[in-house]
Amino acid sequence: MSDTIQLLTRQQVAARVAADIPDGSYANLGIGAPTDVADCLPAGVTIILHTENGLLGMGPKPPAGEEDIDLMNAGKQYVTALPGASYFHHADSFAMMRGGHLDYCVLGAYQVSATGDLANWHTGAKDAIPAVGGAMDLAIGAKSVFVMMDLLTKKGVCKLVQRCSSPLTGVGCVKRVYTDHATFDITPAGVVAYDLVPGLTFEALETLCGFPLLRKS
Amino acid sequence: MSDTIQLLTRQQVAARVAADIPDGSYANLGIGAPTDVADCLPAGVTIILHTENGLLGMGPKPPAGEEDIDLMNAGKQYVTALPGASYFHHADSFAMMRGGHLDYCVLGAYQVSATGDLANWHTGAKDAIPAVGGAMDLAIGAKSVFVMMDLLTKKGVCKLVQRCSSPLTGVGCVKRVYTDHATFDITPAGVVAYDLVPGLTFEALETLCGFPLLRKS
Amino acid sequence: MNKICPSLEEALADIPDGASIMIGGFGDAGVPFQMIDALVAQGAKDLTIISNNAGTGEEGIAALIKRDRVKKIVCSFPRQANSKAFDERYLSGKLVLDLVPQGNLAERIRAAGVGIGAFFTPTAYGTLLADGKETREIDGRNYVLEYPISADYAFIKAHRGDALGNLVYRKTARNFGPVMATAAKCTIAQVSEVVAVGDLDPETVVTPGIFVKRVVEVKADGARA
Amino acid sequence: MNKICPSLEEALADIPDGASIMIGGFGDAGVPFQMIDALVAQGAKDLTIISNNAGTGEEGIAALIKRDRVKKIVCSFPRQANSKAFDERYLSGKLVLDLVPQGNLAERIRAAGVGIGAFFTPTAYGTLLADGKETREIDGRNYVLEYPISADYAFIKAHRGDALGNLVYRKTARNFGPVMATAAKCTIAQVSEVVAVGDLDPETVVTPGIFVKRVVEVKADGARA
Repeated sequence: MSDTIQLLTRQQVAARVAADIPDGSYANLGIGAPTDVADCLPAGVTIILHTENGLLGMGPKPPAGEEDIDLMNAGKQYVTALPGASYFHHADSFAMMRGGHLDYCVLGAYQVSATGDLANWHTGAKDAIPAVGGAMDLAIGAKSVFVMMDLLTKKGVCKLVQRCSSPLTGVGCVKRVYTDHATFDITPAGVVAYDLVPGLTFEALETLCGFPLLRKS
Repeated sequence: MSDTIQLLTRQQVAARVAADIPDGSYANLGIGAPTDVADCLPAGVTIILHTENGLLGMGPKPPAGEEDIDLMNAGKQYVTALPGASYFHHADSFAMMRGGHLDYCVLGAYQVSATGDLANWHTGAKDAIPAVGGAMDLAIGAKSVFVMMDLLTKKGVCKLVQRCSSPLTGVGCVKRVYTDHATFDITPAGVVAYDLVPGLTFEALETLCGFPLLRKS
Repeated sequence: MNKICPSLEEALADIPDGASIMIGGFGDAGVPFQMIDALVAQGAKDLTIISNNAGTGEEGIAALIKRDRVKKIVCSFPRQANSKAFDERYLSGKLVLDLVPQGNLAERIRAAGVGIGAFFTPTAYGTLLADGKETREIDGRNYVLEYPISADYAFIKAHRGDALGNLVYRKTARNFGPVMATAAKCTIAQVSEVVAVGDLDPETVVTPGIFVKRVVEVKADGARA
Repeated sequence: MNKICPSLEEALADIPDGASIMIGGFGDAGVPFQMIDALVAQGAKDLTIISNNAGTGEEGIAALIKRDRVKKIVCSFPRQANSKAFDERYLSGKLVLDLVPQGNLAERIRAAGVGIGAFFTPTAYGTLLADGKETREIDGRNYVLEYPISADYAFIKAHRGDALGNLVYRKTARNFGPVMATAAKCTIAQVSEVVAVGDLDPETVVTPGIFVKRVVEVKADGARA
């Protein structure tokens, strides 16, 4: 059935995330796909971006030839600093996150559980070289943690699960999951699915997930 | 017998303390008498003074008319900042102290015990209004904590004691006590007395203290 | 995004009775006197004040205490030459004092701002001020477990600020401002000068705007600089 | 007081085998590459390295690892596109990895610098990286107890420095420098420019000189800024 419906592109998912971040928010956009969210922020709104390597007020990438080795984001890409920006050291930077001062953070994920557990740092493979970076700090830090991911792996396995099989990054920390199939809110009552792509039925989505979902009231 | 000997003045005690702080040290001079130590530092040596309200590189008091309400020391006296100074907030300032980065701090005391306990924040009187300030942080913070005090109260009671009767500021934290009668090192073996003022015998000093002292070897 | 408030009155309008308020300053340096005056006029009572001192003379925190607006004060050094308003109410039991060593005060406020649940500090071990508190020996040294101190509001005085809430301070008036700014639900900064966004060098901003909700310009006067 | 060292060689001469060394930097920003090159030349081995990354390519920490000078690395993100030197030795068991979440790494280093014995952090609760660690619920939130990380040496890169050891940094190259400077017995700073004492504005000094033992000027080159 997935063959007959048009899934959202990564840019379309990013645009959905961007639309849900209100004017005046402070946000951290994780490494990878979430970075696209920045490009989708509507004109005229002020969303102040934090990058955990020590910059609040991060701007877009610089024009070619104007890259500065001392000015990069957490993904180690060259960025710029907007007017009103500030630099600070790592403990102060993570204080912003861990102290609950960021309104939003947007992360990728291997798996998210129905209770908001996040797995995004370690595949669980025995011979994998582990690397965690700031993932565990981001997971517990922002007021609202959004995940942005494809609903299915390339092999067709659902990444929204009842219980994560991959090692956890954080427990019960995810609030909302944006996917190419639909958006999901993690609530105390269960997982609420909405914004399904045209042609995808609620029942078909529930079958893909393999556990009961709730309709948006 | 105390009548027949010439006790050190507060300035002479301060000069003794100053002579023991080596060139290149970082020091915090507490409120009150220890402040005099700054005036006794020999010319040509660099002792960098810390004041816990957020300044490293504190200089002398400003000329009359040049006082700045935003530039004071922990005793709330106007001071200056020397070339090479830096300002920082309270948590960073106390980090300097509590993290063991200051080489010396010099404090006044109500009592010091033979094991280096310090009492200098609370007389113990029931109706006293307590105030502690940075005393407890200073007591445990510097690499070497020096006390500067008169050996006897105005009523003639010795302030160097076997066990403090006043509430403690810190446990086992004092390394050396400079007084108007003599200097005392607090060591694991006991209290070593030296630099007795002329005319004061070791035995007389021991009688004043009321507990056994050690001679400097 | 514009955090500039046109007046102290407006900036303080929503402070309810029973609020907890951090107030910056050490001695007179960095005390937001005009903001405290505005709080006196605003009328909120049953306040918990967290500050280094408890006010002297008739000004600042002393003015609040004198009008019996304060039910509890958390501070390191209430007793001063001229702390009469505090002294009277403390001795008569009308005002509760929570006395905290100055370094613990700064570090506990920071802990609230950075999301630390509790920490082991060497300060006050073995003293009256650690009575009844959990202690632990770690690597041969004794520590006391201390918890974060947060507040509903923080009143801080800075030198310059912009519409995004970025702040820089002046000399030793910096003191508690930057840590308090991180530890309150609503931080209000009184600044001597509002500058345009972009005018503060990003390398020298001390309090990034994320920690500040409202900025009010109060021009420096002679006496209170 | 003059902390300026004429050469990296001299600044690093006393580093013994078995030393623990913090190395600043995040990505390439703030990495004291020339100081690491000098350490490679100096020859110390059995080192414990504390840094955010484990080096990439042939440079920096990767150069140390490639020569088998490192016995243990404490970091948050060793695996990278080109972290071959680390990967090989980690997988063969020749190199011990202590993986620490980045925020815990920064805060544990700070704790060492400020004399905190241990602290409760929310990060990593319920994950593999908290396995076997003490936990506690405080005010309804779960925390893990973490201990300070200190070192014998810290290698940091700053923008400008003076003979008293005062430092300012440049943009996101600041990263771990200021916290590492506080947590090592001997902090050595590589600065792009030595300036006269008094030339740095006291309001903008990021690392006060008390935390720095040696300063070496290494002029910025094109590739490594």
